[in-house]
Amino acid sequence: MRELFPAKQVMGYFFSLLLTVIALAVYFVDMSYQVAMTILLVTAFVQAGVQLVVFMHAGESKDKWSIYTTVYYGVFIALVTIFGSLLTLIWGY
Amino acid sequence: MTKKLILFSSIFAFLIFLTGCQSLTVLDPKGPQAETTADVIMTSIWTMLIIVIVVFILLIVMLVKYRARNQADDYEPPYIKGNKWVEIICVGIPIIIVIFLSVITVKSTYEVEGKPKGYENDEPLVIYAASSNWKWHFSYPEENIETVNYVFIPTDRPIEFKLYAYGPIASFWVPQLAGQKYAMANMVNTLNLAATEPGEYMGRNASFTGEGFAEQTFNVTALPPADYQTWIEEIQATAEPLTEDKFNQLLEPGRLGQETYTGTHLEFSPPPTTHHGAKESDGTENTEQEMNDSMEDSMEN
Amino acid sequence: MKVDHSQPLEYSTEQNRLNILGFWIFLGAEIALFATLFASYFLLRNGTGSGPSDGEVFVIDTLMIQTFLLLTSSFTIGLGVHAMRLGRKTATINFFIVTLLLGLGFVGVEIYEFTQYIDEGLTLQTSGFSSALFTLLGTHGAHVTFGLFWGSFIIYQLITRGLTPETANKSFIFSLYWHFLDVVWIFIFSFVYLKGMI
Amino acid sequence: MEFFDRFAVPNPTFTIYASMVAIGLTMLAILVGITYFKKWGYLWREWLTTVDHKRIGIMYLISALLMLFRGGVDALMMRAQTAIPDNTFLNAQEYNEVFTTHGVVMILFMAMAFVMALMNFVTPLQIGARDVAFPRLNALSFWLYFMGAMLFNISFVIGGSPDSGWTSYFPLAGNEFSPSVGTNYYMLSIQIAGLGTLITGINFIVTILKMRAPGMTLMKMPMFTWSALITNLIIVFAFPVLTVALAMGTMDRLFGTHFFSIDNGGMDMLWANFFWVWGHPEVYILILPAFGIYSEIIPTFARRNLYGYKSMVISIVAISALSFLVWVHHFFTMGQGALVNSIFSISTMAIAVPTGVKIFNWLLTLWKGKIEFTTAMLYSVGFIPIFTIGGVTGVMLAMASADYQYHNTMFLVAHFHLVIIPGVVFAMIAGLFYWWPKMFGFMLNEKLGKASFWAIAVGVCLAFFPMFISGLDGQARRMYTYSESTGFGIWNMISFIGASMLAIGFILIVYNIYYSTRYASRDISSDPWNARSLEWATHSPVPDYNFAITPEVQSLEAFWDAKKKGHKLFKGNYKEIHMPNNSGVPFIMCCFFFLLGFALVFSMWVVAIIAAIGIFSCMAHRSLEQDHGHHISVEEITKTEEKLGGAKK
Repeated sequence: MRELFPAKQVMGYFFSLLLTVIALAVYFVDMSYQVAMTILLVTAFVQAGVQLVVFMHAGESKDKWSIYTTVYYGVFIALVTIFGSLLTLIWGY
Repeated sequence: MTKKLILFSSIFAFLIFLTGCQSLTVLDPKGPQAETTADVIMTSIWTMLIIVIVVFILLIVMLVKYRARNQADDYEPPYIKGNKWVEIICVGIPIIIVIFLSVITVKSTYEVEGKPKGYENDEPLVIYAASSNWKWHFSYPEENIETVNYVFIPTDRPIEFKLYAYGPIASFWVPQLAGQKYAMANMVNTLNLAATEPGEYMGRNASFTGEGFAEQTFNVTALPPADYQTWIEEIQATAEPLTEDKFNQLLEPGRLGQETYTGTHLEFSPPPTTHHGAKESDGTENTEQEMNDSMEDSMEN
Repeated sequence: MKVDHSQPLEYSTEQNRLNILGFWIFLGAEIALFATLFASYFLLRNGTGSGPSDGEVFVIDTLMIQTFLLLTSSFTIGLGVHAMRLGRKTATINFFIVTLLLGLGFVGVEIYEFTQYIDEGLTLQTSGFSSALFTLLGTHGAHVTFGLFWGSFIIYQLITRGLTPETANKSFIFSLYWHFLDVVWIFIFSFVYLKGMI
Repeated sequence: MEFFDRFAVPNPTFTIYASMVAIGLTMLAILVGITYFKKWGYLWREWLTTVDHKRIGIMYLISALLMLFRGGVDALMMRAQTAIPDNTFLNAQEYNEVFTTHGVVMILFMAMAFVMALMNFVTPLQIGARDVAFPRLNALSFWLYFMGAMLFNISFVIGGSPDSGWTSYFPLAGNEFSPSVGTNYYMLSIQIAGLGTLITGINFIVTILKMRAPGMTLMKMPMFTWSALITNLIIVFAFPVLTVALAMGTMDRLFGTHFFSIDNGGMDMLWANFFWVWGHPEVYILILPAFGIYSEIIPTFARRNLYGYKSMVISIVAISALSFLVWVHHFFTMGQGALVNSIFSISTMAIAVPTGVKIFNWLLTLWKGKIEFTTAMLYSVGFIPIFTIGGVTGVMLAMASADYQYHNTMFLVAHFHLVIIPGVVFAMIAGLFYWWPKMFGFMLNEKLGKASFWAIAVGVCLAFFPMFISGLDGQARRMYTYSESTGFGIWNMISFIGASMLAIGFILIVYNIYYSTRYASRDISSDPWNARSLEWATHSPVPDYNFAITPEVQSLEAFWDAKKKGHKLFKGNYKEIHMPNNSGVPFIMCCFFFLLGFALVFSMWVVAIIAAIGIFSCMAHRSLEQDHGHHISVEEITKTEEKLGGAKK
């Protein structure tokens, strides 16, 4: 039975719950917008990283390089699309 | 031989093009904004011409000199991997050209977006220009008159066109006075221009809006300030008042001639107050606003 | 078909390795897809027209339940893949079943949440904001729902065919998909809900 | 009766009715013909169910040529209408439909298909693979594209064509201003075809990354394969944006959402924004494979290696990243401040640097070469001067302040045609002539080919150079007519003459195909051009399994070095070859996609649900099916190789 619950994954799970609780603090604790956004940004990206590495085994095969390139490129495009659009349609006036 | 043909015909075409430049609408500016864009266009044409000529000459030399027919039968082309210096030149020169053009672009873009050069301290005349299918409505809030499909402006005074649309996105364009700007239904845009010479200028919508798009044009007449004043007074004395019903009739899709009214539609059909459809900032947008401000600050510094 | 026994079952054939890399690249495309949905949500957030705004409709309770369900399901499917690598067929199947049940719970809560929104006058057609919100959440929810069906097919194949290179490969790829949906949810949780409620 | 009213064309004219009859008769003739010659079985077994990348490539090719014809006729009609002032050949509505379909068909259904055709046929051969990574998905991609294209094309006779431009800007494309179903067709057909493209993207990335012949490291890949890899990378990240934008547009039109509406908080420019977030990378999706083709053809006929291979690779990688950073230059005039415009101006101009590097590398490849002017080479060197002019005018357009004057004018039209035609169309034709013997085992006629080059090259210049002038003189694009006093007449007349020459050039190509099919010699070697890359190391036409023995690569120009330095490509003996089975599922699934699209266009929900169930059933079938492919025995390989003229060394 024990072998079915490897420490790495159990730790990963508790860590992700912890990150969620920290993120929830922005709702329950009074703080400024900047601090809240910083917390959200950090917890979200760390959380994504935990999923990627601990649960999705992104780095385990020989195609590690291709997989990480794809993910980084995707994140790059995502950030460009989101912030570029915000800059163009909202911020840049 | 064959390449030469292309070369000569394109150079020939280009010469025709250059000689014709002076008479082309965009390159015949009658105000500071259009003058800036015309200068930028000509500078870029000359710069680009250098590149084109270099490429063409290189191409012709290569094609003529290394043609199989002009070489010995037993000639075996060598294996050439590439040369660091050649590549540095191939990258370096385009970078220099791009930097040069970037500087011009940034400078001129700020220039044409701002108040017209030479009129920075004058009080601008505000005219609302609204597009509807397939007409242009011009409202003079100060003078309290409205015209359709034509607009009179005084020379030597900055004009601020407030652009918006009833319906599809249109693009307000008076090539001899300034470049284009969009007129949209959920936001008001500002276009700055000034006319230095009296005259009649072609204006049109440049952005496709459907069936009547080709005819969605208007005339801009620039008059010396005194004549302009006379015109205003004449309209105020003679034109019919614009009622809401009448305005709604004008908005019906279709074509109209030039029309004139007293009063403006701004009272009963005000221009949009949103920013691309979004309500103007509430509390949470502060940071974005600040970010925007700080970015602008850093640009200015 | 050449089977390489030195590797886990899901990587053991060339086609399996191709499938896994292909799915990762598909996930790259999914990143771009959700990024576009996020971008449109951020841009339309203030386009509330005459309808309610985000702070007025979001509720923390359902959000916490949904997040807990999905995070836990991501954990259990991770355990499922682990069990699969140990060759424990029954454990694998059980973990997969638990995962799908948690996913079903998530979808149920989401549907309940949508009905609440509609009661408050926020429908797909209310405003730019509501359209973007429902589309972002709906696309994620549709992915989860699709996953429920897909997962059921895989469980069926695990039961009938056992742990073969093929079924192991499918299960592993399904787990990638499920984790990815969890990652997307984290971003929805942070930048749609929590950002909207502060 | 009311039910059928929706299928009526809203603005019928005699020509449309005549086309309906013509289309109906052609369809009937094809069906009767296939039945009469008892070809249904052949068609089904060899083509509709095929998963062979070569056959799929050929089907893409045929579709691309068909679409070229459709888009070309549209173009001719436009140029004929504007050739003289106040012309009444077409009315405004017809003209609007024609330029809309011209744009969509040429970009999405012609150029994309052409790119896919050559990529499908050539890439696996160049890397020494037996097929792509996911052969069945490849078939699915093709049929999605094909059904999308067909759905778009039937709009002409059922329900009416889209008429709000290939960019389909909202709110013009919204229900209020485009009440006919035309724009629904636009949204759904591009959605279906786009899905196919996305799948191709994934498929080819995996193929190129994982299925290269032993010894072929990334930096030993032929340039065309490199460009295919980068192109597909762009596809994978750009097409989802289009998918979302189209889905939103569809929802706005069918379900009354407010993404792009002008009331209730919708944002009309959001469509334009997303359209170009996809649209600009799309330009590079088209042009990078073309660059790859030139990088194959120029070294072959200059008889020299490609100059600066490494910098070529770096420049396409740079282009792929930059292509995502420039989209705002398509709407500099939206009213965003000078700051935003300056940023996007500079990023746009930056693309000129890697592009310039490529141009200079091609020129330097000619240096010290021994240049042979075949048709393929003519198109390749003809590309350089015309593309340079198209390219430098692109830099001019990138300058925001000047763009305020060029935007939406004929100047812009001239620019992008002078980039896309030499950049993409020339490359595709060059590639067609170059790889034709590999595809079909005979060569296209060189004399006719050269004649077509001259007609097309001169035609392009005549058709588009005058537009620079009329644009600067104030002619906006998409105007169905203009008055005589504007003075645009002469330029548009020259344009029309150029367009007619282009048409002659394309007719010559089609005639060439017919002529060569009938008369060309079948007795050619498998390497008629004395080429340099792996695809020429196998037989022409290529056997099912591509290579009897997987080649082993030692250098960048593997085949050339095998010929010149005696590297041995094929080591060892024949072994059993594992090949994928054919499958009818992709075709059937895409028929359901067609039905789904058609039902959604006309808001026929019951049909749409049935079609959707059909699609999911196909997916379920795929999930449960066990298909391990088949093996080709050693005897069969030996027999095939002998029939094709002996084993390859």
